[in-house]
Amino acid sequence: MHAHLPILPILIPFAAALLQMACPRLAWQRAVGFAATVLLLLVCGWLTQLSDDGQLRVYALGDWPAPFGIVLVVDRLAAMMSLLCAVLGLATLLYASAGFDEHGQHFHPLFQFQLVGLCGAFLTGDLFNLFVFFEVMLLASYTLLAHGGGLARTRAGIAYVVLNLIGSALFLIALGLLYATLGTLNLADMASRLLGPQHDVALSRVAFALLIAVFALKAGLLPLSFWLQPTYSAAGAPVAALFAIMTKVGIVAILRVQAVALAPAMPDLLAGWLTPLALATVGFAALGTLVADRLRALAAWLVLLSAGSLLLTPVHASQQVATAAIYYLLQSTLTGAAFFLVAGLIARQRADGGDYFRAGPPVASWIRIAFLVVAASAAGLPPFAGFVGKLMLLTTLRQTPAGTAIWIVLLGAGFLVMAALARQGCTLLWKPQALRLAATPAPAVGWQRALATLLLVAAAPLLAIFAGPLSAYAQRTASQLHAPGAYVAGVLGAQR
Amino acid sequence: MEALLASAIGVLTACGVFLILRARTFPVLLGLTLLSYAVNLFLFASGRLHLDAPPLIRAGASYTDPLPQALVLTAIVIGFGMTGYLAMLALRALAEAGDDHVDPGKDS
Amino acid sequence: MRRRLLPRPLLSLSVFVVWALITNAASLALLALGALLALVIPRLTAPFWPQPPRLVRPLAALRFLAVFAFDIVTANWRVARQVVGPLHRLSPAFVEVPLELRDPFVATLLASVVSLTPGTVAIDVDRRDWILLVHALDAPDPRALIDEIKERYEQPLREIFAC
Amino acid sequence: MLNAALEIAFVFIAVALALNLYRLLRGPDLCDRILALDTLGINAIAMLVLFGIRSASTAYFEVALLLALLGFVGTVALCKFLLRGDIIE
Amino acid sequence: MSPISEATVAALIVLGALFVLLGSVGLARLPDFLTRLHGPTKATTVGVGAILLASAIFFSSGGSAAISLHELAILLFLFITAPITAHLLAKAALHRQAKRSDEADAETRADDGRQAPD
Amino acid sequence: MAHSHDSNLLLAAIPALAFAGCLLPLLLQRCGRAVAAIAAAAVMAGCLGLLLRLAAAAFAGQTQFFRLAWLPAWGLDFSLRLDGLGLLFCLLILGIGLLVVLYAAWYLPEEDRLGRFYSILLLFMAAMLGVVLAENLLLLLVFWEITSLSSFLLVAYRSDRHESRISARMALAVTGGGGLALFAGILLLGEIVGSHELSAILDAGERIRSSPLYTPALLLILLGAFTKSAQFPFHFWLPNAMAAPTPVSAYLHSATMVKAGVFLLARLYPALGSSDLWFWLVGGTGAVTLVYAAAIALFRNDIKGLLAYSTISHLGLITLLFGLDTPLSVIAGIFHIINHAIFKASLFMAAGIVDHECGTRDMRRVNGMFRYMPITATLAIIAAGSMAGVPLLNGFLSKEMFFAEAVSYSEPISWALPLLATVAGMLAVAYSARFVHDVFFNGEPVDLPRQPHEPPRWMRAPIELLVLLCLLVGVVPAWTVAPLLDAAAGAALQGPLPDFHLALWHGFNKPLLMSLLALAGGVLIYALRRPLFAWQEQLPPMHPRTAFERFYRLLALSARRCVFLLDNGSLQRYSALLFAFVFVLATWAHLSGPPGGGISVPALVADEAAVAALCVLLLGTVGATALYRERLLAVILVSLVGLAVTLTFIRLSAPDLALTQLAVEMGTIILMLLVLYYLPPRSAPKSSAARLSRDLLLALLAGGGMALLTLLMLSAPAASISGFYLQQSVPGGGGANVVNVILVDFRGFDTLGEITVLAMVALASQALLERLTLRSPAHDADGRRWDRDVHPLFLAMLTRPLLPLALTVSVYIFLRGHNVPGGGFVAGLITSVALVMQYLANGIDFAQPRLPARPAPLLAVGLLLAAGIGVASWPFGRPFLTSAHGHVQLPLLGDIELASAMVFDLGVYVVVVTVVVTILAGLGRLSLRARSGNEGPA
Ligand code: NA
Ligand code: NA
Repeated sequence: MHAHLPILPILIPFAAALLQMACPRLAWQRAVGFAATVLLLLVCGWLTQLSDDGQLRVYALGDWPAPFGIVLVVDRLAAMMSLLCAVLGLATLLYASAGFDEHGQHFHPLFQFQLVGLCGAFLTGDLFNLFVFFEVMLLASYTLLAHGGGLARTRAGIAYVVLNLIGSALFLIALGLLYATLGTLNLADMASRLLGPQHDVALSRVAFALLIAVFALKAGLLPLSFWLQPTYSAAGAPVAALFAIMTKVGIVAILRVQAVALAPAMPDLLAGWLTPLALATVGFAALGTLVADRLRALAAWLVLLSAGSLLLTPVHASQQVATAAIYYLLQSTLTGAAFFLVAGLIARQRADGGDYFRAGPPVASWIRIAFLVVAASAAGLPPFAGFVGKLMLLTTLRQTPAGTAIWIVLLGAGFLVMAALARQGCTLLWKPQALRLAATPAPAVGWQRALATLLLVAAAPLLAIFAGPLSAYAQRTASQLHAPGAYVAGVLGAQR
Repeated sequence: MEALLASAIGVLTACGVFLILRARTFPVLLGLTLLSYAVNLFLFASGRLHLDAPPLIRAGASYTDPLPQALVLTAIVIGFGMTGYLAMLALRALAEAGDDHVDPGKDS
Repeated sequence: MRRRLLPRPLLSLSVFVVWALITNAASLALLALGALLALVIPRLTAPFWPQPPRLVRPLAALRFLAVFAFDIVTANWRVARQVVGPLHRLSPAFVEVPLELRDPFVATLLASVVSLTPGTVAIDVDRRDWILLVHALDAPDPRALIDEIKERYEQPLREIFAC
Repeated sequence: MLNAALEIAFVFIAVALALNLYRLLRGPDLCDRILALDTLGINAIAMLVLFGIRSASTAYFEVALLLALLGFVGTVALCKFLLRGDIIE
Repeated sequence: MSPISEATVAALIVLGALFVLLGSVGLARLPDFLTRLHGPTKATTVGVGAILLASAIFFSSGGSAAISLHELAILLFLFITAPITAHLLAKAALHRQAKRSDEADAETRADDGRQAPD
Repeated sequence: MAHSHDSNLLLAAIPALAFAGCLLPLLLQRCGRAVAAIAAAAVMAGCLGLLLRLAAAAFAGQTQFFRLAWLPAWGLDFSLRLDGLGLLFCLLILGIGLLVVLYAAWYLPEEDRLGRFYSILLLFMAAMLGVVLAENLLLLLVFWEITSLSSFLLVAYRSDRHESRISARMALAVTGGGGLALFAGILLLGEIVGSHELSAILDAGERIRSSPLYTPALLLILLGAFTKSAQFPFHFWLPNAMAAPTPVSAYLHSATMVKAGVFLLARLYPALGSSDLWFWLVGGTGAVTLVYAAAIALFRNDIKGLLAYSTISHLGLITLLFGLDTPLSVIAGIFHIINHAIFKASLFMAAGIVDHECGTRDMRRVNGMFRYMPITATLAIIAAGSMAGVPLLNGFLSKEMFFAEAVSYSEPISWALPLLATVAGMLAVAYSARFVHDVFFNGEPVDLPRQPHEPPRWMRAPIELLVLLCLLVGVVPAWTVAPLLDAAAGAALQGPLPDFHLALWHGFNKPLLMSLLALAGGVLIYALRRPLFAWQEQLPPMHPRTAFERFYRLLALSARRCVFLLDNGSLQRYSALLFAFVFVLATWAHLSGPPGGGISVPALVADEAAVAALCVLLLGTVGATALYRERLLAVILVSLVGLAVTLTFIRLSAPDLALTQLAVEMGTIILMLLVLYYLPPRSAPKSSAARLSRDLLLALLAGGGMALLTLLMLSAPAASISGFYLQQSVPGGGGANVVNVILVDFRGFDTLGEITVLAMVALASQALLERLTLRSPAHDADGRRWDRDVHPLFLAMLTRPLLPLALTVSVYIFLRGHNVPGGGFVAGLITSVALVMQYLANGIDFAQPRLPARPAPLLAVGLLLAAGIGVASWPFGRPFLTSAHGHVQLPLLGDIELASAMVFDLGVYVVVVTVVVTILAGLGRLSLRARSGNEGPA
């Protein structure tokens, strides 16, 4: 089993989905889902621990060596992202199992397939296989988005699907061009061929530009990100929480491609355009937080904001920047997810009022505290993880050419977000209803929802408290990421 | 032949893009179909063009590049699934909204 | 026994023949597999064919096929000339052929034969009065056409399938 | 001899395809267009078989078979749509 | 390949292609839908049949001793499906023509705010 | 995590106890108010006890440290320091904190259980202790922002009141925003010095001042300090924060939080001070604030409003003193911090008592209180005297020092400073006089909600203590405050103290003259109050709260405009931007790199068939696009295009692709027709010319770009890994059809993903179409009624033999797929199209019962076959999806080739069949519901 560890994060949820499809009883599906997700968490934890030895673990599917067969490549980044995915999966599954999963068919298998797609996307070392996992991930997400019904979800779904289908088309075009110029699909192989003489550099540039555009579409870069906000704010709370990691797939892909292939061969490809657009994304999202009319929409804007902040990082092939990016990624994913779950709880407690920013019945005080924590973290206020992430980003990006602009935008955005959160939080949690209706008790939260929410909310202080070891881990991860030679040699080792 | 294929891909793309930019679900569906034809042909062409050289191993034959074909096959299948998905989504929107506009709405 | 093993012999035969054709009957192993398919597939698909007609006279069927093949060739030649010839000489017409057979599948076979024979297209069958509606490309004498269809095709089919 | 025959045949088929296309674009009715499409498919079978003969390759066979077996499905669906709107009811 | 079989193949090919062409000529040339229907569904079937036969002979008389019959399967399927398409096309055409005769009637029925496609 | 040897654990215990203790009142509140209050007081007392154990060294001028690594790589560590300045502030925070706890227990209404209040108050206190004890500036910022957050919660304590919420938000916006600036400033400072530790920063004054980053760093840090200390023009939040309960005002808004800003000035003075910029910015801001706020204070009718503006004015004074940039002025500033904290806290508490007893704080209604609460009044009058700078009281001493500094300051504004000081002093006397006269005298109260009398004994006790301090410090400063002041000033100056002398009497000198002038002038101004008030009435009213609200609304509105400018909710816009962006990016990427190879196509001869196929393709594509409004025609043309693509594939040596494309084509047509049936016949109105030309332009660019890219791609040199597949297909994969071997073996993992996608589409079809009802059109797009013949006979009959025959063909395609074109996918599509034909010909009522009812288990079986055979290689020590193949010799039948990949392919087959049938049947079932929905039970 030890030898097959790298594929288990894909196979465990896959097997769970099959078991769930075999029997539609909800109790069974929940039990299988839990068991599998806990197992996934353990396996990913183990994998993360193992991979911390700095070795690249390459799993050649079908026993065909890279670049001919598909390989899974586990380094610290891949293992960490899988673990993050498992953590998020467990919390959101717990939340969804309190009743959200009853609102339509096949929630559980689709949820597991979503995990399959996410883990696969993080682990694979083959770009076409990445396309396939993107599709797995997207299709699962399309349907999870629609879960529970409602026109808003369907409408958002259409835009989401259409734009991502265009994205898929672009992905294929990029892959075609890459194969035509470099003659391979394996990222490591591409990286090594890029340094050779035998290819059309101009075309390779176009290919990688298109590839980055596709990843940027998933990551939420400004002119490509309009699907994100309506989609995330329409989705049900646990689904949106799980989606918090989806933009990160694009970002991790950009970080990876940049570090492995672009930085050594065409370091200027991302320069000049990615940073201004990422800044525009941050600004746009910050303005969006002022426009949001409900907490979930606000949370969606915050996801976009963190995506924009993260997209400031790939252009710099520096370990320091990547360290900041990795920490920020961790904290923003968990905080973003927690935000959606808290929004879900608030909407639930306020019944008719939902999470719209208007007066409504009061919510339990622990939920208010949870809101305070995630809101403070999202706004980058200390002592939570959001602050540490922002500190790292600001410190490291200060040295870059656009440092001043980045500071102005990030700090300004932080201010707007704080203003918006303070205002809307006040209205949502404190503004008393003018007309007190006959006091009906607030709907029960349920232990699963409470536990799931607290699990994710706790990340905000915990990630801050353990910022030292975490940033050291991020540092190790970044140094491994920015050692393209070792990556290429590790993947193609058997060949060359 | 190459020029012909290139122009076919170009026309398919242009028409696909134009249709995707329409405001109703049906032309968008058509447009995505056309675009996926274009993309499949493009991906296919990445293995370069060869006549009468199918990648079926026989004695003394020459072969075209099989890998892009396998990729296109996967792409066709996934594209079919996605078309089906979008079609169902369009019907769902129609049932819920009573029209076939594609806009996600301004106040979501 | 035979009925249990081969509930639909005609269909099994067809499956086997088609298998043999598409595989070019290249090896014994393939033929054995064909036999297996001939056993399995009709059973598997039986629910989709509730009341199949029963082939009663196989020899008559063979003769019918020969007639049919001959008709196709001759009629094709005729229609080919009509198509390139002057069009105003054509006298297209709808023809209603009253049927005596009552089996819908056999009626469909008849219609297929009519359609495949050049110059005529079976458009529909009235299932209440069992009248076959045929469109002919050039039928100056509809009566003759009706007789020809009934004589050359319907009669043999009724014999073959005993209906 | 065979090559000459093939050349002639290809020309015939090409003209036939052009005529089908003419009918498809011309109409006037949707039925005409569907018929033209159907014919186009059948003529394509002929062309595929001729290709097979020309290149002495059996690689074209499966496509031709499939076209013969499934080519009518589109026509049937389109006609059913004209007749009933609902094709699966 | 023997000259006789080559000649047969050549003749069948030309004949088949000719019938294919004639069928399409009929499709293009005949005056109304139902007559046009006769062209392709007939001539094409036989035309394709001849070409398939040619192929069968061609591949059967190749270097290897194997016979090639799978072309006949194609023919079989064409023969099963061609009547269906003819049947449905004819029905559809009749259905649509029937409407033409009482167009005015239909217009009054189509009263739910339908617009002509623009 | 380790702390260095010079690290004092006791020091860390102070904030640790404070933070840990802040949960205590909340946990204990169910035991009663008193317990909560005692718990809060106990925490503070505990901290105070710890502090006193460390005090001796601090008094002796030693600095004690505690260091704990937190995020050392990024300059954030948990390091604390205790020196004189920190000690002074800690004493203020804890001492006044204890009094406020006592006071609040009496002040807050009985029904309040106080747990929440004390907890937040303790949280605030802990954060304040952190601010003043921080050695690491980033850690200081952490605590700084916690004070903002907790003060937000305290101001909004009565959260059901609109004005509380707005005031709290306003305070947060200003102080939190300032915190962001401070954050940036600290980071810059750290960048200059290379460390965020104060020890390093305080030693690097010269380096800092000569750095090009000095100006931005100073500006940003001052922004943080000024917002926190309510300096003009950021002062407006403080008067509004008076919406907080009075104990909060007494604590936060007089003694502690607002002092954090001036604390920061004192703390960083050695690093940032001693420059012209510092002088003008700090001194100027302080001076303006001093006078401006004093003038406003006079006109406030709300007692707390008056005190708030007075606070702002005094903070301005302290700021001005730091700005004057001399050692003595810094000492005066620190002294005034102490004095102001003492007298202002007592004044706020007194105002609270008046409010508590009268039910209002409006000085136009509250009059003559001296008669009702003589003791409280006496105490308040003494404290107000201190505020006015009356001799014998502590306020007088620091004001004297200020005057002395103002007089002795020579350059560059020698005459202006004494004048300003005197005017400010007059105004302070005037508003103090107003406070005393208007509240405690000035006739009878007007229309009070309650009958006022002396407050409970213990509520007054804190004030008594503070007023006693005012007197003690005022009369015998050298015995009371001097050691503390020395220690604090020493720490602030980071060097030897200048010679100064704390005493009541310095002789008859200029400062004393100015004091007398100020007293006389102030009384005069108050005497002339009527015309002044009348004049003030005419001024346009200022409501920072509504202005803030308006500002926020304006901000939100412009944000909305900006957002909608880009994102108008239209998918077409999104798609257009996407296409445009990608086009520009790709063009840029191509042009910005080294020149490419250009177009040199190795022209392959285009034979007539290829030309024909591509012409058909072009015609169909353009036709479908031009005629997309004629929807059915468009479907026909698109399927024509599909046919042409099929032919292209086959011509270009891709028979497998042709097969797949063809089979998929059938599914696509059926799918489109199923959708088309329900779509409203009405098409969208014609697009505007501008839109049309935009779309056409994008389409042309995209199309042209792709065509060009194709040509460039085909011209590029080719060198790919495909040789491996051709070479290994037969020996390694056991199949001659390389494409199929790639699909089921070399890249079987892709295929597994692909069928997973398909299976999900099937699941989605059930999830999406569940309970969906649509309107069934009664006639076609031309208004024709539907034909009555539901299931045309010939079709129904002929599909019956077709199904078994099609199955036979799919078995063939499946089995042979490893060697000739075909495989599980195409076989599956053939089977499923044949099954769908059953639906088409015989209807759903016929077909549905004959097929498995639930597709999900079947999908699971298919996926299990594919993945299971993959796992089967594990026992052999091979990775997932490793294939095996071999030959079996059977009697009679001869050589049979078997490959594990076939099981994989079987999984593909099962999934494909299930998926296609599920989707199409699912769509078909819609009409059943639609019909019953439309016509009822017909
Ligand atoms: Na008064
Ligand atoms: Na239907």
